[in-house]
Amino acid sequence: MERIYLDHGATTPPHAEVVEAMLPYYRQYFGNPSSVHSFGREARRALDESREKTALALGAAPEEIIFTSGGTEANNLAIQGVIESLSHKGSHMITSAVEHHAVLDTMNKMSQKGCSLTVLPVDRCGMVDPHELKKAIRDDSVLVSIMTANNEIGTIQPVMELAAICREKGVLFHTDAVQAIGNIPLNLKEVPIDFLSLSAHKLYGPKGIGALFIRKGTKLGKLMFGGGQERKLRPGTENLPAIVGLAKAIEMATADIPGKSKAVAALRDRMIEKLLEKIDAIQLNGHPEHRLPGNVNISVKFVEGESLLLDLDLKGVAASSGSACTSGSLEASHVLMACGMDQQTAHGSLRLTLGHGNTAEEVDYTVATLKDSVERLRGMSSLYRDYRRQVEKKRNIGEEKTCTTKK
Amino acid sequence: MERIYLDHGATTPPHAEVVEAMLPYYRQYFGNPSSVHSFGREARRALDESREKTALALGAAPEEIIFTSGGTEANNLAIQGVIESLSHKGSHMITSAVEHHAVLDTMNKMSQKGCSLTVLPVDRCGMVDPHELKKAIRDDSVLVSIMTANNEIGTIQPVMELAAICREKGVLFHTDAVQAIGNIPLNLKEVPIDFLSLSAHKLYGPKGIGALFIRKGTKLGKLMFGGGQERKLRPGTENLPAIVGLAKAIEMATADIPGKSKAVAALRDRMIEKLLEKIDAIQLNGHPEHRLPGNVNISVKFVEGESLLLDLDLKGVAASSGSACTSGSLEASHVLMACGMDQQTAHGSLRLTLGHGNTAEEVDYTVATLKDSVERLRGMSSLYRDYRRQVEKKRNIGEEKTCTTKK
Amino acid sequence: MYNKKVMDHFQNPRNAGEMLKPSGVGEVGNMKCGDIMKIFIKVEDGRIEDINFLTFGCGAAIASSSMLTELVKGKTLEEALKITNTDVAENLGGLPDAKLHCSNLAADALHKAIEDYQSNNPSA
Amino acid sequence: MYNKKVMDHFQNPRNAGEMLKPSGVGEVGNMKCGDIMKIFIKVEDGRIEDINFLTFGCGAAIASSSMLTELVKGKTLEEALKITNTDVAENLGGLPDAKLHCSNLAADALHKAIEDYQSNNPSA
Ligand SMILES: Cc1ncc(COP(=O)(O)O)c(C=O)c1O
Ligand SMILES: Cc1ncc(COP(=O)(O)O)c(C=O)c1O
Repeated sequence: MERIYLDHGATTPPHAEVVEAMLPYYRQYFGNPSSVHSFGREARRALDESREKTALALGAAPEEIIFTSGGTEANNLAIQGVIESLSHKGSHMITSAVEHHAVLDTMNKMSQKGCSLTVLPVDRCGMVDPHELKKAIRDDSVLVSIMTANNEIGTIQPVMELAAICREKGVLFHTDAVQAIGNIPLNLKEVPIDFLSLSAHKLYGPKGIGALFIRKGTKLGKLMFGGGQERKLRPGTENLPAIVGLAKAIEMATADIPGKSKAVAALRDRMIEKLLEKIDAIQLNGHPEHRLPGNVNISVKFVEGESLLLDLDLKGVAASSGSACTSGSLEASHVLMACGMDQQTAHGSLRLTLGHGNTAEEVDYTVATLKDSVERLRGMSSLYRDYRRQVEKKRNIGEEKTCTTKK
Repeated sequence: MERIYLDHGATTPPHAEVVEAMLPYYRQYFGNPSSVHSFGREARRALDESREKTALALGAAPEEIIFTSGGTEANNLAIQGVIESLSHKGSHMITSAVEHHAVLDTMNKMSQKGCSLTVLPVDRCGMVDPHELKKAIRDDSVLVSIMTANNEIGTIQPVMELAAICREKGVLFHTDAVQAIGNIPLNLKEVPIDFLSLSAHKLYGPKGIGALFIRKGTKLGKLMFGGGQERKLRPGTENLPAIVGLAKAIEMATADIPGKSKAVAALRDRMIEKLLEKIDAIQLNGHPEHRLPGNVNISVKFVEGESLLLDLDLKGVAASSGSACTSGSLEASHVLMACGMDQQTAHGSLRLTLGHGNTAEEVDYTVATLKDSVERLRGMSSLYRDYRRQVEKKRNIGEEKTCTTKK
Repeated sequence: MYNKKVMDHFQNPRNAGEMLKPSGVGEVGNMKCGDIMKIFIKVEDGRIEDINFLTFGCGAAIASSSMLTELVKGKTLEEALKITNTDVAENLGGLPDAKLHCSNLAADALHKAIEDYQSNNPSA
Repeated sequence: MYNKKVMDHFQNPRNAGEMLKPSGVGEVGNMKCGDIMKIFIKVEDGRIEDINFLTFGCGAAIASSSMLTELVKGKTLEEALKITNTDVAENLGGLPDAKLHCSNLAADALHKAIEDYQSNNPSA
């Protein structure tokens, strides 16, 4: 059986062209870009070209791009780097309740070390309110970090507005755009973002490589110390094959975003519509409109997410869940909780993230399969039985009432 | 013309088998090891197996291995992590004057932040004296970091003794073994090392991946915050293809070290012998015996290193230098200076690092080529002319004297 | 993540379902960690003649519920009370560490069911 | 790292060597940064009729020495004094940033050589 991959939010299969672009840098052009000799110069050239391509895809200048080992490092570098670079200015930071742990945990660490921190709430759809941000900014605020799009529920934040507020107030603005780049258009010439994080493996590139955009003139401390690579901000021999892969991937990902997104969004909408139609007691999480083209996040009530994943997996469908059981921690997704969801509903959440390789047939198979799985698991769930009994009771009461009024 | 690569100390060409081992993880097995579904489990299995292989090659347990983005990160994690994990214990650290910048700069940063730091001197051969270490350890010492083998001059430190002293005194011992692993045998079952850093691209593996060995029971803070990967010590989606490559490379590198090292050391000795024989006013740097099998480091007096590199490169030989001009800074190599070398001699240093692919013919060609380059550049060097004049003068004086005594 | 035996019990759970007139019922778990198990027993002559479970929970929770019912069926109450969560995990050939303490609660539910039966039948 | 023109001057330096009876000699540089340049000039009728250099230094140092001698040969002392390190770098088609300030000192050496000539020939 061909398996169906619906977990593009976790990682994406690298494009064949990306892997092809990388291979020569594992084979012929293995030099260290810092070396003076011809092997080094070949490598340096590829490094420079990759930086140019990456910058171009974002509307940035090459010297504004620092390659990192991934999205997590980019987020850490931005946040820890801002704190590190401060000498006597204040140090109040602002973030949102639905950030990825790479932002949230770093912010929390900084606050343990003496910074003050405001975590902005979100509405039921996971959106940050720009007015809330405006109110939260203080005289001693130094950094605001709010993601471009959420990895779990796909909600797209009003980054343009948020960034403009920060620029106006003279506060640095960072955005974790790991889920956004390649999925929604973003031009750094037009949006006053100071720092932007991205990760190649979310946009059909290789794992273990990402980048931080640092707007020209912005001071930043560093996480690691050593060699002079990456404008002395990120030491260590450059991961050249991966950097070449990132450049190729982002070049491909940002070509014709509207066209590609439309195709994926059509699959997404087909799936959402069918799911809501065919399965009772489920709800769509995240924003109905401002959402990533590939993101479907539902809560299947009275079923626990991990068991649903396992059941789907046995039937060849790969998805993910905000259930505590899949997070390694014992808590349900902080994102769903921040949207005001109750524990039980959060535990039954399921994320299906579509990508360029998926088809309408796969969507239809998935919906049918999911329906079967839900039925099987609900059959074992005491919570569902209790719910059905209540529904029946209500219906009976309702019928009585109807009868009553009919009299 | 086939170029001759003599810069294995900078980076090594990945073995074909390593690249082959990695490819399936870019193509078929692209899953995220944290995912519950079959794509994730395939990835998880490969991750676990790679950790086991890496551990086995070092005489460690799998749970003692944390994958990082390279040697620089491993060094930073060990040093910053120890400081981070301390609550109220003292914080005196000890290192040596010949460490890689990834250790030295991190140590210096920690000392700026309030730790105290002792930098042990080395002798003319670049060796740390264990007695000096013993004397330097104080009651508030928490970490000693001394490299296993030096990247510039190839000197191998008495790590066994150094580690034993630390163990005895209850101080944690870290070693940067980036240049050593695969070149000299090292079994962590036998040497009481607490932390060991390695990097795959120095042992015929891919760039952008390394590992930190952390002996069981040793507490360590972290550099970055985010997901729960790598026992929560190193968040971020694992760079699985590179990890698979590291495991394959270290497995190959540590198989039959004595045999392979002997072959490389024979080339090294052939080169050293011929160089000293054919070129006047040169000297061998580093230790005559306790040196990496592939390392040749000479100082060519009255010639500047970068110009020598360029000239060699034009003739197809790729080497490196401790010259200020190649370091990006304006200072000559701190390693050569720590060995008591004068500036001028340090600027004329040349490092030729041999690897498994090199041949005796290449060595002979290199020596002949180097001789030509040195002659050409010395022809332009006022320093060399002055030197020759002095030599001539001395000879004339000497001859006179000889005559005098004859009377 | 899970071994074959666990997956078998997850895919083909034994004795899943509600029991109509149980002698005793026990329920454990809470919503925070996301596992709720309900065990129904039918006791005859001091023996667990029949047992059923309903579980809202992860794969480990379902598999351990299923395994418990297999272990218990036909046992005397005394024997059944000796069965621990660890026994269940061992009979499943082991569970991932993270699951051992949060999802492996079936024996607790059984013990509650037996208590329930005993409090309903004080003479028994 | 270096462009073609720089590499050409490095590979085929013009006017490299010692001058036997120079009218003036200038030397700049220090061992710390690793570049030492010596310029020899032969002055006739207020013109630099011949020029040579000896340089211990990196590729940029050698190439800029060579380029300087090309620029200067045949010029009057006045004209020669107007030549700056920046002119040398520009005539080479540019040098890497890191090299601009440490290895691009040939014009300084020339100026010293002219000074040397002038102090030897106060009447000139
Ligand atoms: C001794 C030593 N330590 C650390 C490093 C840094 O390793 P990486 O380039 O993988 O960060 C190197 C190589 O550059 C090295 O030679
Ligand atoms: C929104 C977001 N930020 C950061 C990350 C971390 O990226 P990486 O896994 O490349 O470290 C991820 C993915 O895991 C993500 O979805």
